[in-house]
Amino acid sequence: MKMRALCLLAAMALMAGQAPAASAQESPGEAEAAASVTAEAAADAISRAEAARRLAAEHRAEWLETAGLIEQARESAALGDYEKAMALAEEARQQGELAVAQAEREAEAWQRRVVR
Amino acid sequence: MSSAAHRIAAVCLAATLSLAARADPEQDREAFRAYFLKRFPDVPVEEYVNGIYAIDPEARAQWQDIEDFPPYEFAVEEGEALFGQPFANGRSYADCFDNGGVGVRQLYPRFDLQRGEVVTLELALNLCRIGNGEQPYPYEGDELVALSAYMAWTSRGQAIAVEIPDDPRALAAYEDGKRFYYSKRGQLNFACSDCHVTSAGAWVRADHLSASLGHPSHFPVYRSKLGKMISLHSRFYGCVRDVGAQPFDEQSEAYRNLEYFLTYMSNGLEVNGPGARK
Amino acid sequence: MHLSRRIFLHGSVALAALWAVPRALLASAWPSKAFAASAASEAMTELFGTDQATPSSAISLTAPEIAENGAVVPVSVETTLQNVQSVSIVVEKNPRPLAISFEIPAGTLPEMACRIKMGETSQVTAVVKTDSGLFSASKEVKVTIGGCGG
Amino acid sequence: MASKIKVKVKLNGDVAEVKSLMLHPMETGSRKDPDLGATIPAHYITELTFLNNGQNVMTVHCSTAVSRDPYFSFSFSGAKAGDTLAVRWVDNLGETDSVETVLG
Repeated sequence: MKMRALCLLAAMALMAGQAPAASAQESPGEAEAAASVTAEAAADAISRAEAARRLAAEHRAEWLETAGLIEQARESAALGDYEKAMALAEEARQQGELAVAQAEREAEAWQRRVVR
Repeated sequence: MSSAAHRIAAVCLAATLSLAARADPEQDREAFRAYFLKRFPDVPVEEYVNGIYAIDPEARAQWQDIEDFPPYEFAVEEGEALFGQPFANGRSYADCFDNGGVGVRQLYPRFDLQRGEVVTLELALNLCRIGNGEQPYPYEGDELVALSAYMAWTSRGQAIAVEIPDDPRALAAYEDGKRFYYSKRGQLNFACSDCHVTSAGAWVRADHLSASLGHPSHFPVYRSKLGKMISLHSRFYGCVRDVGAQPFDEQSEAYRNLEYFLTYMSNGLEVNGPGARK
Repeated sequence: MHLSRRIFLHGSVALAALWAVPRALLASAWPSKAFAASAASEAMTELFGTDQATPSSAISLTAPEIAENGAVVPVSVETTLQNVQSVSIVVEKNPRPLAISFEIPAGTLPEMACRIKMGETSQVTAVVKTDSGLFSASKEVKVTIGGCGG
Repeated sequence: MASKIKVKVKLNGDVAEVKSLMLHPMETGSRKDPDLGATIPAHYITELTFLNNGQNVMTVHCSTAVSRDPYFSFSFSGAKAGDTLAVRWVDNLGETDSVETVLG
């Protein structure tokens, strides 16, 4: 909360001119996600999100909120709100994928920052 | 070439290679130190063990006021009592450490050739317990942090002397910590170095970012914000969380290797733990 | 190795008798109404019967310009005023402005220090009560929102 | 249980400079438990007393605005080596802690 706001500010201040990690705001498909999201579709989205999260964790790159989003998605699904579950799972999946992409970038990029 | 010459050449080559590999962390350390000395020309090198208070005079006065009678004195006392308590088998922590565990903080973390991994002071304490038939302490608990506060206290003034033995596994652990330190992570896409090298001294809201040189010298610290002592790994946990990444557990391999690298960077500076921080 | 001088701690059994000294001989009771007051003037009135204190250059109030940490703000007060009976610290913008009150018996010097909490930037006032009235010194202490800390 | 009050005294002639630090949460009563979300009840030292050889040398009245693990310092005259300085606090829940220190 306070810390997130702080760190976002810090991110803007420090990283001016650099591309920040892509935000997970826009999830394609969310807009047109019809009211008719099925339980199966939601469950499928959740398992894809979980797979993406696990891959990120294997890269030691998992983001802070991903597991929480998946948890919320599960809760929504359990309450029958598949639309919400789908949206949350999609966001989590994107976070997982972005984290993996970040780790792959960093596999080489970190060396540029070493103090020499 | 004669076979003797071959032999000599081979020995020289091997020596050079081994030197090159071993000189690497040392070159890193020199460059790391030189970076901060150039960045903050008015700050004497021995001041870096004071963290942010080395470079923020306004905060420093208030910190000195607290250091005048610091809350960590209770933890040192508690740690001393725990340290002196024998195990059920009659042995004690003193039997597990060089010099009876007094004045040895500066040697940690060390690379344990038998275990093939970095052993931090906290891990060494728990290994000592396990080796003597006791349950290990939880890393988030108060006991290890009190023990480490006491051991740091008895080591105040000793120069940090982390060694990287001539073993590829040790160098790999160092390299892993170094990579962790310089890699961006989390939703905010920050590396440790983004804040504590590139932006050291810059503002984060109303705080200044501390320099990494000297970072591990003063742990564990009493954080007045939390009203308790925390370990270096708990601080790592907080930093990783703050950049929006899923933190690792205290004493995970990732953090032990990070501590190995980070402490090596501060070799030569004095141990001044435990410390007081906001 | 430099271990601190250890203060030898005696058991507190023998102390019980000491604490039995009638309270009236010690100091006034804890001023609950003054501490509960939500405005500085109200706290003053509860504590002293008036919210008027004369600003005095004989009081030296030391507090940081910018608090490094609002949870731990070092404050110290010293005065050359004579016959001081109490020194109180009032933080105007705190939800309950009266922070602390030192009751000073004869023989105790009017110089003290403590660490207090401040919720936001505020005027901090030391109120010194002597046998000839109420005197004060104030200073603004800025409280900012911390970063990652530590 | 050992006392959670620490006292350091420096004698300058007959003036004793007293510094004391004690462990206490000093809960304001308005803070929420970060895990449970429930409000943590107020728990704070209300009164702190210093007696030198049985004679009151300082009484401090505290509110919740005194920092956690409180620190106080003050000086009094008429002290000499061998005097016994006793410190005691009582909090809003009626708990107490005390310690004695011999000046020297």
